[in-house]
Amino acid sequence: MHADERKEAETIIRASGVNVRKCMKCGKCSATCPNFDEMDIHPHRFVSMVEEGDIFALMQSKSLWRCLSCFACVERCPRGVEPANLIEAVRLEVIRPLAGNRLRPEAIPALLDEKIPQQLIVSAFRKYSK
Amino acid sequence: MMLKLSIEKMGELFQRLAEGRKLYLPLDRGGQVDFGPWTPEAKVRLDRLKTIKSAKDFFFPQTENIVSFKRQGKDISIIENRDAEEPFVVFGVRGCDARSLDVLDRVFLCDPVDSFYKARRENGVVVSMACSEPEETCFCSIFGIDAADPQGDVVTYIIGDFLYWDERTDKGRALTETVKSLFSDASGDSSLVERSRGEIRDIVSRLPLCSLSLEGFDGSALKEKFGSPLWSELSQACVGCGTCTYVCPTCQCYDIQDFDTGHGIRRFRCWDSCMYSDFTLMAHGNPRKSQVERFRQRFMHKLIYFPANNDGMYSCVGCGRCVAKCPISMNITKVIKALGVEVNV
Amino acid sequence: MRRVRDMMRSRAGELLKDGAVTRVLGWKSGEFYYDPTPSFFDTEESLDELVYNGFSAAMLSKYLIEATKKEGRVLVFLKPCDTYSFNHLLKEHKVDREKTYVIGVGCGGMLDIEKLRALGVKGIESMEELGENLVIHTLYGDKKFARGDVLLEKCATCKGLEHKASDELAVPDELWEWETSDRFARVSELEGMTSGERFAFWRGELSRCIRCNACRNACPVCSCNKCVFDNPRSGVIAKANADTFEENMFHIIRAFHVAGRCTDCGECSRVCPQNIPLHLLNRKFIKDINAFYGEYQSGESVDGKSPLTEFRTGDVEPGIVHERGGA
Amino acid sequence: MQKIGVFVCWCGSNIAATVDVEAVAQASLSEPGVVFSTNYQYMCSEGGQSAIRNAIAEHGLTGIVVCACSPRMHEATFRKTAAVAGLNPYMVEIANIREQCSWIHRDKEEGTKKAIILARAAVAKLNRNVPLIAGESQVIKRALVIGGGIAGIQTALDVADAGYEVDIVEKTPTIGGKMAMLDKTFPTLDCAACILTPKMVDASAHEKISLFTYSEVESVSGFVGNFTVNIRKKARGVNSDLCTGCGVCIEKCPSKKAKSEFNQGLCNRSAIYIPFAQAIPNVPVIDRESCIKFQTGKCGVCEKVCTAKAIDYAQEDEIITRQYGAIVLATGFKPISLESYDEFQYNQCPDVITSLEFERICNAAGPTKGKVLRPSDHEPPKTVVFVQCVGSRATVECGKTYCSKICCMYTAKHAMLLREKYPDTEVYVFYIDVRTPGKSFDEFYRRAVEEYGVHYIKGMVGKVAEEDGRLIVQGSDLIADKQVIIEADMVVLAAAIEPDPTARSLGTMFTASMDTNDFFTEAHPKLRPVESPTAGIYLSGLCQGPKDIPDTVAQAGAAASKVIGLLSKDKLVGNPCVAACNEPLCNGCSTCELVCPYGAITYEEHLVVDHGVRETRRVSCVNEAICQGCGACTVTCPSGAMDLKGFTNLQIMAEVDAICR
Amino acid sequence: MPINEEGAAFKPLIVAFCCNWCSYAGADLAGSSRLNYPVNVKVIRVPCSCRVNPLFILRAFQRGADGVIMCGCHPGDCHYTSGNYFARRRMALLFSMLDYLGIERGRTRVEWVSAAEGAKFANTMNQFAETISALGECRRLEDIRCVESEI
Repeated sequence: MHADERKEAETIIRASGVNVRKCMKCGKCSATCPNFDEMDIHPHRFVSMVEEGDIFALMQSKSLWRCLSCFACVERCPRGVEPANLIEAVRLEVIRPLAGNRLRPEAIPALLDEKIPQQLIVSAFRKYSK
Repeated sequence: MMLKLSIEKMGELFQRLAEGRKLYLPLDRGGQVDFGPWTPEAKVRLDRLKTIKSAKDFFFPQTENIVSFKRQGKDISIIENRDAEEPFVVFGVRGCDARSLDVLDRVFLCDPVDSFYKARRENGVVVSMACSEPEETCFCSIFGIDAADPQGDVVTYIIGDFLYWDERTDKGRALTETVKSLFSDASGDSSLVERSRGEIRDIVSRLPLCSLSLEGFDGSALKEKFGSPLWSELSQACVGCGTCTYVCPTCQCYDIQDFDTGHGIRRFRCWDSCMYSDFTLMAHGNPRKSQVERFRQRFMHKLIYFPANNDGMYSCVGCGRCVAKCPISMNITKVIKALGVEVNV
Repeated sequence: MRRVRDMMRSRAGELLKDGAVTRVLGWKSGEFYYDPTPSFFDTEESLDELVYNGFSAAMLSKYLIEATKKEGRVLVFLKPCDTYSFNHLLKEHKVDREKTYVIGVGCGGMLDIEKLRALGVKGIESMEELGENLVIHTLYGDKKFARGDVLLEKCATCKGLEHKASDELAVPDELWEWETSDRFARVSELEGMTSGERFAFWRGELSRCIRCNACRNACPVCSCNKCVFDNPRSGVIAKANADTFEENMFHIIRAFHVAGRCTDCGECSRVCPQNIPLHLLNRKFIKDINAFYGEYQSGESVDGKSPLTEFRTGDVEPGIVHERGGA
Repeated sequence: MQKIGVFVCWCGSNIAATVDVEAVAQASLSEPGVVFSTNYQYMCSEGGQSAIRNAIAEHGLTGIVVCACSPRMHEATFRKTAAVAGLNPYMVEIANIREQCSWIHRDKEEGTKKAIILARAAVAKLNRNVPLIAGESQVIKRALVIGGGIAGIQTALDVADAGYEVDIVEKTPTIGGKMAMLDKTFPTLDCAACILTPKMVDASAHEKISLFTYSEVESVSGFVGNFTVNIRKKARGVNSDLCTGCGVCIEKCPSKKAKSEFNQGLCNRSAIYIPFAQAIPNVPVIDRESCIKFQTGKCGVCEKVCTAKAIDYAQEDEIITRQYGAIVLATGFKPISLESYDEFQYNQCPDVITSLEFERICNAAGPTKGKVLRPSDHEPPKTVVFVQCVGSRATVECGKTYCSKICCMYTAKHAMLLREKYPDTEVYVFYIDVRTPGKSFDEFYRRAVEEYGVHYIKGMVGKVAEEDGRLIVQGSDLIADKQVIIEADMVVLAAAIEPDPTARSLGTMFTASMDTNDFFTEAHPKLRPVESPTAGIYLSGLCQGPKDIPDTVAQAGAAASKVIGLLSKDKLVGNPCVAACNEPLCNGCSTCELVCPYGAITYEEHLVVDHGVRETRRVSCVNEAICQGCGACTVTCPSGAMDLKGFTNLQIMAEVDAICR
Repeated sequence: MPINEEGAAFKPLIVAFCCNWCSYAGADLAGSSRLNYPVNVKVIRVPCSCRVNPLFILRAFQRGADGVIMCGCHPGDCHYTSGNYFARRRMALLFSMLDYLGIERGRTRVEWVSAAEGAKFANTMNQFAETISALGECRRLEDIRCVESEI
């Protein structure tokens, strides 16, 4: 594994607080996922890829932006692994280094509509610097 | 003859006093003031009236070796193991503590003489010091002690920026000889000293506990006091610790114990407290089974038994240490008040 | 505090009058303002002597051991910290709950006469507690202190003002509240020292011990009928500290015997005539227990096992002592 | 003062080569209490032993120290030698100068020095020894088995066949337990009832077995060999002695709305009922909750139709007190509640069922007479999905961390049975792993796949939703890396199993320790798997951990053999090295009780006389028959009231002193 | 290696409390396997590690021990099911307290040694003796009355 990639994996594990080793590979996360078909890499593979340190592929995956952050997988996982938190952490790793990730407060109301779940708003705010 | 010394030169005095003998005086020990051996680094604290423990420790220490036994095979030999005798000075003893030695003398120097105590008494010189700011816990005056003019081999006063030194006994004179060169003559200051004494006595007369009356506390009242129903109420809060006994300058009870060092037996004596449940424990148990009885014993001893056997001398000197240190604030003054009132009624 | 005292007197009077209790355990006024003594009151008239002020620190819980062996019900006034000890005594079957009636009394922090003396107060004639201030009239003039500066150590690091046991409360609204500091701060500070520094610190402290047993006898947890150190057949009897080993021995074993049981009431340090910070030994055990086995404070409740009477299979190994940092 | 003899063994050259045995014997003569010492080539030989016996007689020794090999080797030998010579066997101490001295050191001077110190320590300890007498207690030759499932029945039968009386206490109205509810058994597919019911009959007919059904253990006291148990016989409302089991009452009972417990609530039963046709005893029970007579006072149909006059509405619970030498816990299991598993819609859809419900549906005596029909519309399902590991292997709160062990096999069985009976039914099994260790187990599972065409999908089900009478099952197929949607008619959940909830209170009652999952723990996980740490308490079946029928029966037999071993003794000789409480020192604080792993400590109000002070107070009491002598209590006791005989505080400290001298 | 006043190599006195069922048997196995460990390691047999009272440990230091080690069955293997779990908590707290009082932390140790681990027993004792040798004589927790030259 590339040294940068390993470091990335460590950062993601630390930032997410997820213990990937707890995964017993039952597939409940993928079974639960409401947006499974939209994904190229599925939730259960997310966990094993982070475990294996296969991070760059994840960072480039379509799935990263297809996850709804509904946390169904977190809710259902019998071992308390929390795959969605991993996805969150990977997203942060992708977004943070990008330039122009600044969100002006006055731009926010325009981005909101009534149907956006609160969970999503909070998640979105977390991803942007102030 | 009255001598004086600028207090700035006290360090030199202590240095001189400590030459060829031990000098004990009130020191700062972890924020507490207690007697301890003087060293050039020691922080001397003459400003605090009361040391935690009294000067008794130097004449009757908390533990003291008596003798040792050694076993070799099936043989036992007896080995002298007394602590070495050495001259010492106790400096800064207040009037109450100075008087306490009279009480201890009554106990240890009467027949049979306690040779350990006697040796220390002979080797020790008492340099007392008049009290400058008596505290509310003091009640020495009711025992006829004059805080302004304590007894001792040498009596000292701190007045203004000077230490006044007044030798009183042969021992005191001998000690004075060794330090005389530091002092200057102060015969002319006697009125100053007398005035200072007057100020102290005036404060003493205003102390709350000095109005206590000892009327009725004598041998003739033994049965009446012993049988008083008030003891149970007075003792109910007593936790049975030995604080009062161990800070007391006149308590003199001890236990003798053997310690197996693995190579032999060390026989030593150590203070004991009549407040303890195992005090005077015998095969059949403790003669005083309840805390009421133990509590009563302590105060009956100080206020009735001791004076009855010692020409009216109470074995309390009113130093007030127990008043200040009792965890539950029960003490001899409350006892005197309660039992005395009963007599008056 | 005066409000509390008035509430105490009136409730005690009512309960004595209607026969709900036969005795009242409280504090009786002394010679000076600062020396109230724990005392039993059995008539309404005697309650005139019931006091409650900044010097009513002496804990009453332990007196219930003997008091509840007698006939009748005892009304006892417990400060918040005293209720922990009360619960502990219930847990160890030392006190009969049925024979007690607990009034939880509000506490404005207890004051330290030793601190005042160290600040040069002598010849006390009277005192006044005025809100956050303490005014002392002495033979040598008046002095004024901020209450917060002269609190007992145990109160400066108070565990909280909630009563963990009571049948009713006497807590007025306007009681003075104070800022408390971390009770483990001093322990952490010691932990941060080198082994040699710690040794020197404890030598300095423990060498002052005169073995008066005040710490043990005032301790609500040390309620053995006969202490191992008083028992000639225990093999470890010691009436005096003959040397440094015995100074250590007594305090280590005493702390160990109360480990997991200590309610952190602070009485040991309060009553020590030599002002040895004995609570730092007990708090070390509490701190370790919290770190090793999860938060636990003895006396918070009557039920449940204490950390030394239970275990988990995954507990830390004793090697943790070597592995963790520090010297 | 003791008169001690020290005997130093050469052990040929084993000791003598590295230790100057003569010097050891000489040196120990100067120790306190030692009046005699000698050395001998082989102390354990007849010659050595007779030298010991002679010296005891000649010198009037009160105790002996043997400096020889490890006490684990010959302590018992020398204790016997001492006993023969009239000395109390516990006045013997061994100084281990072989394994812990001569064999680990090369230098003879050093070795000798150490041997002298070890001998000195043994002498120092012996000086504080007192004669100990082992207590004896009677063994009551009757066993109690709690739980009347296959585990309890098997244990009872084995113990009874050995000639000892056995009582079975079963809380439900019939024995048989969970096995009676099963249809077929894996991997042989023989019918559960066919193999179980004969055993049930055997148990009820056995002259040594008494059945207490519809009964529960109320309380227990005593200890190994001598337990006293109060059993609550709940009121049946039917006199068992008079009832002929004709069943007319059941037929005529107008209240038929109660859910059948035996059939997992899938059909109803009458208020007066027997759980199933082969129930033993064949005596009905009145369920007072649903009985019209009990609820309204009117009805009494059963009483009217009973020609045997067996109906007795006034019957009350009865407490029976019996004594037992041994107790077997066989309390079994139950499937976990699936209430918090919303994703499977168990509570919402009647066609989502548990495996145990499925057993009933398959069973010819079940609610559907053996036809597999959907509970909702009684139509045969065309597609059935099985989900494994529901609640097993889960670390989140509602689940169980362990593997329930039996689900893989019974699911394969269910799938196979379904395919066999209804070949046109599609069967899917979602699994995480298929675990088949066991004789013919993997073959059985492979048959389901290969011969019966059951679709095994590696993955889990994430969601079940009802849509137009069908169940939309959304799951993952990890091999294909796909999410699969199956339109099913029925979903069967393999719910985790957990110990029966009554185990917890029994565990407390019997001080039988339990793990965090409420399974009883064994005295040793490998070497004493059917004994509880508490002496006289044995474990049979699932109450100790998940297991299938063969394992359960095997364990039941093992428990029975342990019980027989105990009951075959007339008396139990205890270990005298047990804890003892010095009452005047005891505070009654209960700390010792909390750390005792055997429940040997109780509290009693005693009159304590200490040096003339008399007080009646709570003190701790050690039951010597139960105490095993670990010493946990002695250290937890702050006052030093608790001490351990044979290893007292003073003895151990004397050893420390002697070693460090 | 530290040298004492007489110039002899310092041989630390080590007291080992061993439970009867595992560690004492492990020590026996070390012996029957002829494994060497320092002569000044002296074993005291107790039924279970939970029998080890802190008093015994302090007593050993009082009487001149330089190190004290407690050995018991591995967690989970206690002959009495749970004794070593209690012992583990007690010793963790006691050792932490000794450390807190400034007693060198290397002087106390707990090791789980099974009846089959003769080699582990010997290795443990060798290592422990090395650690104690480096620390030198125990001065901070000794009772001067018990020093041989004293009476």
